[in-house]
Amino acid sequence: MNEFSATLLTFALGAYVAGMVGALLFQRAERLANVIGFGLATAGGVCGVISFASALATGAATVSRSFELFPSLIPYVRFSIHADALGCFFGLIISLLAVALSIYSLGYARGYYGHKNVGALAALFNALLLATTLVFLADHALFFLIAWEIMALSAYCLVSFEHEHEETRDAGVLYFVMSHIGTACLILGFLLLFQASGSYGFDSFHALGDNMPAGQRNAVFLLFLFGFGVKAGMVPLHIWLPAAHPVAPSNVSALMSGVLIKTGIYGMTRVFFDFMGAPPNWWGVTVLTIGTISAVLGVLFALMEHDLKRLLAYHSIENIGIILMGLGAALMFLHSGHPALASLALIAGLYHTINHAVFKALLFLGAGAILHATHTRNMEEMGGLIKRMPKTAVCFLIGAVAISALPPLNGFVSEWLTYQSLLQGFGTTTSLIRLMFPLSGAMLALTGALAAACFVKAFGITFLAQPRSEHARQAHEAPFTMLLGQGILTAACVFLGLFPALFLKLFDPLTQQLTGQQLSQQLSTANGLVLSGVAAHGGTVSTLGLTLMLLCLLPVPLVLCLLFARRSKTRIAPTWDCGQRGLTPQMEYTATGFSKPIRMIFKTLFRPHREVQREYDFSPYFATTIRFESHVEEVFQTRIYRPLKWLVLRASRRLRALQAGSLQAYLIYIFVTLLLLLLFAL
Amino acid sequence: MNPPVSTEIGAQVITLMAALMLVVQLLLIAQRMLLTSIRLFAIQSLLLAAIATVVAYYHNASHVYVVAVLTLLGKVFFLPWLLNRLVHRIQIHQEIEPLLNAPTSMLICGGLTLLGYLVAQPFTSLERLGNNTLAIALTLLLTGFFLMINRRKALTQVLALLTVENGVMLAAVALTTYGMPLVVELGIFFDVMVAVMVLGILVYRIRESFASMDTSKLNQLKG
Amino acid sequence: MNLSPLALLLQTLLLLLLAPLLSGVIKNWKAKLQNRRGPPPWQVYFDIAKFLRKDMVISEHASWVFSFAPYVVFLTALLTGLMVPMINTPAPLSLFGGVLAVVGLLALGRFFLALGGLDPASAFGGMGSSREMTIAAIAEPALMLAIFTVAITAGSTDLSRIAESTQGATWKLLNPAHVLAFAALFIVLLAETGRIPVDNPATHLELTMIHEAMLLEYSGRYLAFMEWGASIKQLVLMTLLINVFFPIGLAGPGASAAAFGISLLAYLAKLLALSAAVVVVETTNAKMRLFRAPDLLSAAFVLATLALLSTFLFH
Amino acid sequence: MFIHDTLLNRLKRGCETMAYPQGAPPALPDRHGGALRVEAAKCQTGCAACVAVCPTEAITRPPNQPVALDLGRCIFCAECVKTCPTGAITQTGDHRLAVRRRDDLVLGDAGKEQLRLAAALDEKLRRLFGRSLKLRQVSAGGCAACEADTNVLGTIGWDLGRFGIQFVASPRHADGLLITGPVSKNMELALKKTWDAVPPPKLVIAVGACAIAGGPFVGHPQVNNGAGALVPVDLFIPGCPPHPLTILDGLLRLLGRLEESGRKT
Repeated sequence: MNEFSATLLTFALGAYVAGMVGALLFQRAERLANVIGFGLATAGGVCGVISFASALATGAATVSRSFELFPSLIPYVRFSIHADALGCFFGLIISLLAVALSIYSLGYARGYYGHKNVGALAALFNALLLATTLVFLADHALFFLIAWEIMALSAYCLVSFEHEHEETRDAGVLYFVMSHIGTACLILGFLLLFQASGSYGFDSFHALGDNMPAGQRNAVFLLFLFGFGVKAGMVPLHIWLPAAHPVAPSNVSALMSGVLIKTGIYGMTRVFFDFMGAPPNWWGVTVLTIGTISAVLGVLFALMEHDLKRLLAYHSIENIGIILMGLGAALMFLHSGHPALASLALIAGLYHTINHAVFKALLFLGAGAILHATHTRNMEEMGGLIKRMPKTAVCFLIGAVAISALPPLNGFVSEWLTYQSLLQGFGTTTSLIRLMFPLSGAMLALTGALAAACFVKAFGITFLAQPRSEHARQAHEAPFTMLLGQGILTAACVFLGLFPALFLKLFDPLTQQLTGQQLSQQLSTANGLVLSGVAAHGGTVSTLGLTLMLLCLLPVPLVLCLLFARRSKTRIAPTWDCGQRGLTPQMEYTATGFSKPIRMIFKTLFRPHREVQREYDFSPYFATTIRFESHVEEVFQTRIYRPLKWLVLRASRRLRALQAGSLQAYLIYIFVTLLLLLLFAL
Repeated sequence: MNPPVSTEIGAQVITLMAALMLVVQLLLIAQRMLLTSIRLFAIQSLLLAAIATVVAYYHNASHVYVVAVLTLLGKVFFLPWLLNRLVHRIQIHQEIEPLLNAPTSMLICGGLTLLGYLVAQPFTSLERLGNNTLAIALTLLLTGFFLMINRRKALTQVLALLTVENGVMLAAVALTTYGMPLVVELGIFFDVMVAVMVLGILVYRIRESFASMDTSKLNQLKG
Repeated sequence: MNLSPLALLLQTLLLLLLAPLLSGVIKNWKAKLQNRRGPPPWQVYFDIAKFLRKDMVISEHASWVFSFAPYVVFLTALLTGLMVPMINTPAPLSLFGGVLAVVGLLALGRFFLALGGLDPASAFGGMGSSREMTIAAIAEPALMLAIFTVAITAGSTDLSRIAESTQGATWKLLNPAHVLAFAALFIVLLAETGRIPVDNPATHLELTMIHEAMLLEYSGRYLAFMEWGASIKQLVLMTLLINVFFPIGLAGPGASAAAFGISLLAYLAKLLALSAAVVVVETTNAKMRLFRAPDLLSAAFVLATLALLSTFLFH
Repeated sequence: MFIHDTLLNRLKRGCETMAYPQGAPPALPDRHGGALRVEAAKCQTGCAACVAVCPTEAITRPPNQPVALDLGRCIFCAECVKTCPTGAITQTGDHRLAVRRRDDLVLGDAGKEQLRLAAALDEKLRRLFGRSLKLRQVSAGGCAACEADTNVLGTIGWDLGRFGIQFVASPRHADGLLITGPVSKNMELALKKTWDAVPPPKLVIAVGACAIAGGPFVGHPQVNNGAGALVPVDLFIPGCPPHPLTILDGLLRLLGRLEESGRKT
């Protein structure tokens, strides 16, 4: 990292610290706290973006050295950071989001004036940004864990920000517990690594896996997969995610879904590709399988939601799955000795990481704007918002197209890269395992199509047709800062979609670091306008070209209109209601109705439960009131976690015997433990 | 005529027809109308006969012609006719709901196919004609068994048995160059033929006694 | 960059003009198989021309999305057509995207079509959108797996290259992988183009509709673009099927005029043959209940898996 | 699954659509009397025998005026034909009954003994609808007889689709309404809404005595005496119910696809 980047990085970190302190100092004056806290966060984000982007673009990231942030007084702990290519890439993601989210928060936080502590919100937000940036940059296992814990803690506080609701408190606790189970695994993993290398510095871990005995190495893999998997929200460790993300303030939800779960991806990439050396085949197979399952299950559960933010949260699980598919394929290619393909799959996964960060944050911001305007997350009470919040609607629509992996936006580009790597993967081995690639590809296709269905529902039910409630009818457009925040992310979606080749250059130092390959030249042809698969003639795509061609073809219908429809007029009339006395919002299709076919087709998974009660005077066909209730079973809660919880509680009840309540008893425990340890040491 | 090319064509045709046999098997699994199932079985047997003819032609193995003709007469014409008559006599045209629904059974059969291919993989180099015929033969066997388990009507179970036998015959024909003796093939053939006729009578009797073909009702026989 | 404006223009024209004719031919043949005389094959042109000239009535609840959707549907269908080789390889826009882009663009069109169905606040439209997205979603894995099978064989996702790689001796086209993948894609074709047994294009009963239900609110030129777009999509999918699996007679780069002529004739003949198959299926089957459609599509998925297994053994 | 028998059967049967309008129209049953011919000149002075027997008050004879028979109201029971002492009212057996103007249906006076058959649409509309006409059917309180006969046009024998005429589900797709029934008060709103929902230019076709004038329900407080009270009707097809051939003839005439003789142009 050169002087310029390093200075800016220091500025960025400083801005976060200042924002945190400033917001706390001025918490009595909430307007000031808001401006100072989120203003400084914006400034920090801008510095971060420039710093990380320039480090990646100039290749400075490849030659960066580790330096100590501040001296440590504790033995074994060094507060050193190292902005290498991988760290810079993830730093870029969080900085980019920091800019958009902080600007958005300036407007969003106004909704809390008078009844919540905005200063605390801003301070925690800055703390979260700071801690997460440090997680990406930490160069020392213990420092990493400290940053990781600060991140988890500030995220917990932010999730519980609206703690007056019971749902929020429960979600916060669930998040906290799951997060710590994960951290415990990480600690064990790092201890194993320490055992092998004798140091906690990340530089000593590099390619360490090659020198470790197989059993230990596999244990490290599993521990980190589990530990980071909890954070990333991969199935079946995801249950905290759809609980915690929706209840947080929307700017925080965006940050959590956009970046926080990506710390898990960062950790896996760091450990699997940087530390572990040449992987055995089953690692890749495991990651690919988990990715595929997460993707499909995530989107299926998302379809069943009619809480807009929960729906988005389940989509995070889906997208983590897609990212893991890229990483898993990359591991398999590394095993079979195809570094170029491994780089392609890795790029596909990481490109999807930044894409998901951008469009998911955008969608959460849109959901926040809607929540701000209608005071509900329930889609069944929305509708017709496109006329009341037109600009938010455009941003949300672009986000929806992007997340559904439709051309020409960014989601399509990264999924295209994933498909390409899966397709090329078939030829890398002759064993049966190669069937994994096309089958995962088919599941990816299923995921994409279901995601499109889900976002037709999300956008259609929320924004289109008639308002379904008074709140929705009274909705108003979001303030300028909130729109600006969404606008920045919308622009990022379009940019990442239309100009992938420009962005792919930033991956060169990264793949150079992790797989020793630079692919951006091979990946783009025709002056960077066309993206091509790595293999010769493997296939090309140009989102920009397609967009331009769409514009070129636009004259066709326009000329037809001119030729034929010159004199035709347009009249606005009521929707066709079959000659009845007009349509009411009650007659519109609901979110629950929209996903019913999917619920029926996958009923083995969802186990839908339906209850209909009618009250009628003389015949059930002329009901006066109908009460309809429909649930799907949360399979993971009921089948895995509930029995687990039951077991733990039962075990705890047994252990309660130990808790005698007398001081002597506790002293004996400590004494006995000490004796045992001493004996063990002998 | 260029001999190597024509052998290649022969292999291609055999593989294709074997694959089609598999497709017919899948259709059988999804099919609930009895008469249609019988016709599907006839088509499958026709494909088998055609494969036998092609094999006989390319290997100048005259005894395989015998197999082809017997298959044609017995399994394309006689047995379907017999079963058809039976369906008309017992007046039941539709299978009741199988144990597993169609998509699930389909996916299971996909899995069984995979298994078949896996098991046959070590032998593929042995074959000269039809690369994966043996794999398909095995798959027919496995899916035939699955079909027997999955269905409740005695008649479909008979059909399933017949498809298993088709699988065995396909394997025999495919490995014909390694000298599966004609006697064995004929033995299997007549064995099954007699078995089916006995079963046919049995089906009729079950229907008479229980007013149903549901074999799960046979447990009422025990005292 | 080898974009030939002439080829682009010609293929655009061919797509625009041939698509309604193909729909008309299918309707005519269907009528013939029902022992009717049937509308003339060029009836669809008359319909489209009339819709273009008529006034429009637009729902008061609809937003700009409703007006935007017909253009998206029409243009994406047209654009995908330019990436599929029709009478010569490479297709004019081969460079801009292969089969993945084709699937993606069609999905984009469907996305807006479904939004257009939801926009006017009519229950029928919502129902149509819901069903369309469901059917598309369960057809997608079979589609992608079948495409993967051919793409793996060809080592490319570029449709022109796939077509070129399957060119060769005719009997080679009879390999099981090919035939099974074709069967899988044929089923997907029926689902994607809204044909019996998945959807009934001629139904009048709103509750049985899928595709039509989304169009109930459209009128005038928007309806014309929707119908035309749907017919272009049908032509594109059928072209994809015949030229990927039976690229017989397809002219290569730099072919002579005579080769182009033969290619055009062969193309039309294959198109008619495939249409005949569609007509036979539509005439001899009843529409399935909505919840039976997954059975059919899971059969397509299994067929595609078998196709993949066959390639697995061959190479 | 097994399609060969179906297909073979279909192929063997061939085209079963009637040759009309290229060929001769199908034979009509004996009971079908066809259009009425009214020669008021033949009437005896003061005779009102037919007025008395007419169940729908279709025949009027105000004092000192010639008898007038409103075919729009007529249910073709032919009681008047039997009753008339001078044979002034006769059955012609002609299936062609559709007219463009309501007045044209009133027969009797000199020069108006016979129906003036429907003229085609003007050139502009004919160019628009001549080859493609989508209709939305509105059954406005009908008894289902006219609807059934309209439905017959969709069968393979008649195959309305071959003319590019089609019934559609949504009025947005329609070019016109085909109305049957007397338009009861309950259906009034529905009819108006359907009319409003059709994008212009649009046509209205009233089929049957009810839709033209209320038929047997004429004058009842719960009916509107036909579609004409609510929407402008472009084509009247009288009958109770009209024979499918009559309806087809009317539609084709409207589109200018039939000559006077009844053959296709």
